Amino acid sequence: MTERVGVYVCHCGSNIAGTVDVEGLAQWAQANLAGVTVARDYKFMCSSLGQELIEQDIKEQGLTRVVVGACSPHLHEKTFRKACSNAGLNPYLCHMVSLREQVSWVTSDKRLALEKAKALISAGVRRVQLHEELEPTEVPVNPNTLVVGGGIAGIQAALELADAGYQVYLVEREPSIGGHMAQFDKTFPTLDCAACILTPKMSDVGQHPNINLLSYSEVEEVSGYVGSFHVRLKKKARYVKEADCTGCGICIEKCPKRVVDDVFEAGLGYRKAVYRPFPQAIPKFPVIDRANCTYFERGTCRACEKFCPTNAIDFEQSDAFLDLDVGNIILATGYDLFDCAKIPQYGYGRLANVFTSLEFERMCNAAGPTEGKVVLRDGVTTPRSVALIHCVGSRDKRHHPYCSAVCCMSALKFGHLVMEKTGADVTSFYIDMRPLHKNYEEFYDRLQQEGMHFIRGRAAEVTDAARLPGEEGKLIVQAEDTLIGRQRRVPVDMVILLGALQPRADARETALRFGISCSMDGWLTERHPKLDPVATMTDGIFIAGTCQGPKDIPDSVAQGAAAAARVQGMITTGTVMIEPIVASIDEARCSGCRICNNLCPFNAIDYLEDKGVSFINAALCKGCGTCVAACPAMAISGAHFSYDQISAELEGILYDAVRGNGHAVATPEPAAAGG
Amino acid sequence: MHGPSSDADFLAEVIATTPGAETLITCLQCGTCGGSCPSGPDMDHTPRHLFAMINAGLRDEVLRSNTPWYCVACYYCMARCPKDIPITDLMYSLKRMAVREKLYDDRDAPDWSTSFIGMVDSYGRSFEFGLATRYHLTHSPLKKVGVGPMALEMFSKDRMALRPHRIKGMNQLRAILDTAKAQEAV
Amino acid sequence: MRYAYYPGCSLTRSAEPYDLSAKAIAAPLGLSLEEVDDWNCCGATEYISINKNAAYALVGRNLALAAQQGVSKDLVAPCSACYLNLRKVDHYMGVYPEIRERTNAALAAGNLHYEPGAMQVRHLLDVVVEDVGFENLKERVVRPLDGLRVAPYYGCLIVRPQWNGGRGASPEQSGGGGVDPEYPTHLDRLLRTLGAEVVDFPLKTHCCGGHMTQISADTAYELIRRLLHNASEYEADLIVTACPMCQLNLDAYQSQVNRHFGTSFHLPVLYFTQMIGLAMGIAPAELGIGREVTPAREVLGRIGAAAPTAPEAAPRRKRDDKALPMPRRREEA
Amino acid sequence: MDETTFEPKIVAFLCNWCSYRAADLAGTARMKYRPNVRILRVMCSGRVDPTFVLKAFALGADGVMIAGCHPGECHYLEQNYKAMRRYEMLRHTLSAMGVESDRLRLQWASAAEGAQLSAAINDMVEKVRALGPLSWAGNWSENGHHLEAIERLANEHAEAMEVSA
Repeated sequence: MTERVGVYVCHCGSNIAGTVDVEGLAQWAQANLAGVTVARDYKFMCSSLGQELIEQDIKEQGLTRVVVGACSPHLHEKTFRKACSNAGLNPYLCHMVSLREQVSWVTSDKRLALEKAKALISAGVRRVQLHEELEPTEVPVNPNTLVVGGGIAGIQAALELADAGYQVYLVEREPSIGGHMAQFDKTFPTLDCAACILTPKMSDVGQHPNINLLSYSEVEEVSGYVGSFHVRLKKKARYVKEADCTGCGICIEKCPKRVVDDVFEAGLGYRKAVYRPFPQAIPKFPVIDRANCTYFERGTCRACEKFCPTNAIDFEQSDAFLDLDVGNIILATGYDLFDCAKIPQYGYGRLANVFTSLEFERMCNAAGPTEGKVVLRDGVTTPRSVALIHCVGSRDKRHHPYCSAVCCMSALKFGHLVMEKTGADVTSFYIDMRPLHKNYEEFYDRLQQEGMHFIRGRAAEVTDAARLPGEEGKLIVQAEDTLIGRQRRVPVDMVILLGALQPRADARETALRFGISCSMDGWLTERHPKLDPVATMTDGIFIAGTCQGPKDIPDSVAQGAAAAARVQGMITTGTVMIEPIVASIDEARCSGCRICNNLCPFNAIDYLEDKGVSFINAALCKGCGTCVAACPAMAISGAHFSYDQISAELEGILYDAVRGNGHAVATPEPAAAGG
Repeated sequence: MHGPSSDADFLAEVIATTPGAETLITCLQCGTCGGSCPSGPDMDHTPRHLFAMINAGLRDEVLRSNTPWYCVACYYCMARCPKDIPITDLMYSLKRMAVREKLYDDRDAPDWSTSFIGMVDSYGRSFEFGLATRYHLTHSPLKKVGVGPMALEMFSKDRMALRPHRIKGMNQLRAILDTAKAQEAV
Repeated sequence: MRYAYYPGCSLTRSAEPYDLSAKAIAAPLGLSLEEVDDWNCCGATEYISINKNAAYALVGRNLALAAQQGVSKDLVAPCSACYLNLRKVDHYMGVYPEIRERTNAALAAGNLHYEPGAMQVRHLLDVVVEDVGFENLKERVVRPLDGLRVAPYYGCLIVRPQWNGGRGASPEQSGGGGVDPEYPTHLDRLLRTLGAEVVDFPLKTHCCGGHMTQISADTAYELIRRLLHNASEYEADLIVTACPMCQLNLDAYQSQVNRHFGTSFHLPVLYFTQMIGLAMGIAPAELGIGREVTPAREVLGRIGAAAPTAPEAAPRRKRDDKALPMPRRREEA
Repeated sequence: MDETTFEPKIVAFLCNWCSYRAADLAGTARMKYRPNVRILRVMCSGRVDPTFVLKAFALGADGVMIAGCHPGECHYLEQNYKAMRRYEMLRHTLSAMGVESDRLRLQWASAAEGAQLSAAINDMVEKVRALGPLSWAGNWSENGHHLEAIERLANEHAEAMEVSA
């Protein structure tokens, strides 16, 4: 070994130094590890001074390899690689050892911590000496972007990009964009009308020359990689020719079939079999709901067809498939509302006048089933008293352990609307009031002044079993008022359940389809919880809005814009560096057994009939290394994770192991394994 | 309200004697238990409040509380607790601790339980009539005046036995119970 | 089908009618209930209040005997308190190693041993619903309970806590157990199968007061009053239960409650086994009917008579265009 | 280094996307776990060549853990299934060589499961501690020539891969 290795141990303030004897570790490395030219410890390696230290040594001491013992490579690998290249050293000749996440933060015993740190450093030193210079491949970034989900987050992202002059494909699975926000009446804390602020943005999307709106469509398949993804879309049959439809709505008028609208009206209202979710729908074209259409059921009716002035109805239409090429993808797939019937003690589905928050949003909406009138299930009676129950399915181990973040504010908003529209008495049953953002606490204060009642206690049950005078014919909410430590029964006419925000039922499939990960709950996982909230582990795929976690409209909009900004950065740069961590096949060694061919889920491996060997397409290879491990002839090598590099790391990591037993035996070598 | 009697180990002690009660430290103080409790109105502290007191180490006040003795073991609190706290079992634990340390103001409930156990220990079965007599004669008989007719009804409907049934394996049962009680003592 | 049968103390006398009716319907329904030999008391809610390990050991003996006698893997308890205690100890011995060891150490003193899971503890109601099934039951009905408005009363201990539910419903409903801990429907469906009119009884899983009748009568009376009040609000003719303690409190203390609150409830309380027996045409005497403190004879006379038209239980909804659709209710399993 | 208690040395191969990030999370959350485990990063659990595991044992490791994304959540779609298949094959081969099954562990850990990963590590450390040092040579010689073993391994390895193909 003629490599000159520099070892740098970071104190990370006291994060590492507090547990690991960093000076001792550096000295030990210098004294005991073959190839180490210089070993230093420094307060903050990631600081500019720390980086300069490395650059200086590379130049002055002629270092050919660098090992940095600091935090997780996921945080600062880029930083130190950059420092190396600044000093003219190929960035891939640098290796990071995680002394913080893997040693100091998880170990209490200082002696054992130092032992472990030594092993990891020695592994790094051995490994790095076998590193090869690698050049990331530079690929062009297709300037077109796919935005999945037409809720407020997706709309914001699409508009930001389109206004910046880039082509956007906006995919929405429902007949219209707008998402949950389109269902709402007012928005907290300003109480401006959701439609008034949303519909202009929706029509901008509809008219924007740079936005190709694909509603009633879903992503079927995604392949490729950052800069050039290939996406296959399914455009579900509308049975309405968009080219001919004027959106006059006569078909809807004439359709004889009325069905409960479980999606847009949250089950509180009806729609026709041919429908447009709401008047301001974008696009304006209606959809024929095949499952409920009389013609599709019985082969007769065709009323819509008869009356359509432009013959836009087409019962023969079938699903169409569309192939798109895009450089980046933004996922804004939104959330589902918790199924409140899963908490039977609240009586949803059994007690007529128990409503969900979404039902109530529709009820308050002037365009909703009750024209904005707050009434009981009978559709006519105005409630004189209303109870709001927080945390329905949230902060509950049996359902969702997390706080849904928006319910407290929704409750305050509902309280205001109920009082404004009906003058009814409103009581909120809360565990903790969490009005977290700008002007939210003030809104809470306002509602207190407006006379809304607050009981600190999670509602135990809602019952129609009257027990005391004044309870007959009412719904009784029973809870402990924890501030006085007494049980209370509050008789009301109407109960509104603030159901949890939960991940889309198909969130896992979505994550899998786009090659990103999601949490145990099903929220899509960001690259870094604080410092990289809209990127994902997969380059070129970003997330925005409630698909990443519960959040309100301002946060969703901010994330949509942030994701768009990230994509713009990619586009303006024009190219993207692809990690050179890929596999390649040594034709001389390849026996053409083809075992590897079907192992690759990205079809990066082809078999060259003429040469009788397999070949790996570097552009398609994602570098998992499975084929490398599978090749019986050891003909495939994985860049940066080669057999020799990993073996060396192993030897280093076990430098202090007792080999009395094992060492006597020749360790299995490639040749032997060749068979 | 904290006093000289604050006992830092009380929480740990309560958890240790209750299967699965580690979750007690995650109590949200949401009051679902207190709101669900059928006899909540009769308790001097709601279960939730009691948990806060346990957390504060108010050993004496907690063990003197009538709350556990008013628990009807309906398990509503346990079925609804968003933090999976085994509340009913905690009530049993508090009763046992109170009995061991003779910390209860109203003797009725503890004595009822003790009389019941007396029956089981000597016959292997419970014996309502014996139980009623043993308990009510030694115990606030006045309270029971109203119940007289009911007892008569039960006799007349042949629903109250006058003689206890002793199980065959009484010695076996005793051996088992004695061993178990010895464990408890440890 | 053969079952190990654990009647429990109540059924030997105060709830003998439950035992009689259970045995009376068992044979025709193809159930053979074989009593566990020399079983002992389950400790009710009392033993555990004084001594934990002994309480587990007490129940442990019954489980061990049942396993040893090997009649069947299914151990059936008609009494909800017994059912809970048997199930609880079996469950805790399985989940908590220290409880398993201590309990078996105690059992060893009586040359007994119990492996958690050896017995499957089940409530008689669960056996009838799951193993006999509504279809078979329907075929046995010769005298439908037409015109009888019944309030199905489950009480607490066959539905709670989570690990205690019987089989038959989705885990999500019960948080891991079987039936919904808040709003079960299997007894409702059973009684409907017998031809009775079943009221949507909101307090179906509320507490009857348990042992409070002995300790704090006022507390118990109020809980009993709530149930009687609600059942009569819904114009039920009688209450049907699956638990001796519930039956005792609602039936035997009804007159006390009336005296205490100046009310005049007259709501007979019968066991579901008695209702099945009646529908199967078995003579009331054989079912122990007549031994309830609040007589049921008059009410039972209405069977077959025209059903009284009762007001709709659920809040009324006007059927016009304005009425908003009800959310879809979860299908009854 | 004091010899009073046996401190097993365990090598853990963690995939870059889920389990290595779970380890990061365990760190960020300051979840203390036994320092006996030394982590080695690979891009995917599918990269773990069975010979690495053998080599680790040969070099004196007392246990080896392979950790990856949960089935169905693999960053490379399905490569952790290959890891699973190899693990099955390895266990069988190792037992043929007299290596106790507790010395090799396959652990799924999503990026969100720092707690689960550290719990698994503690659990494995204690199991291996109970087994004592791996007496490889002893078991090895009892089982005849190691080269045979390695050939058998290589062949089964190849077969397993063909099955998967």
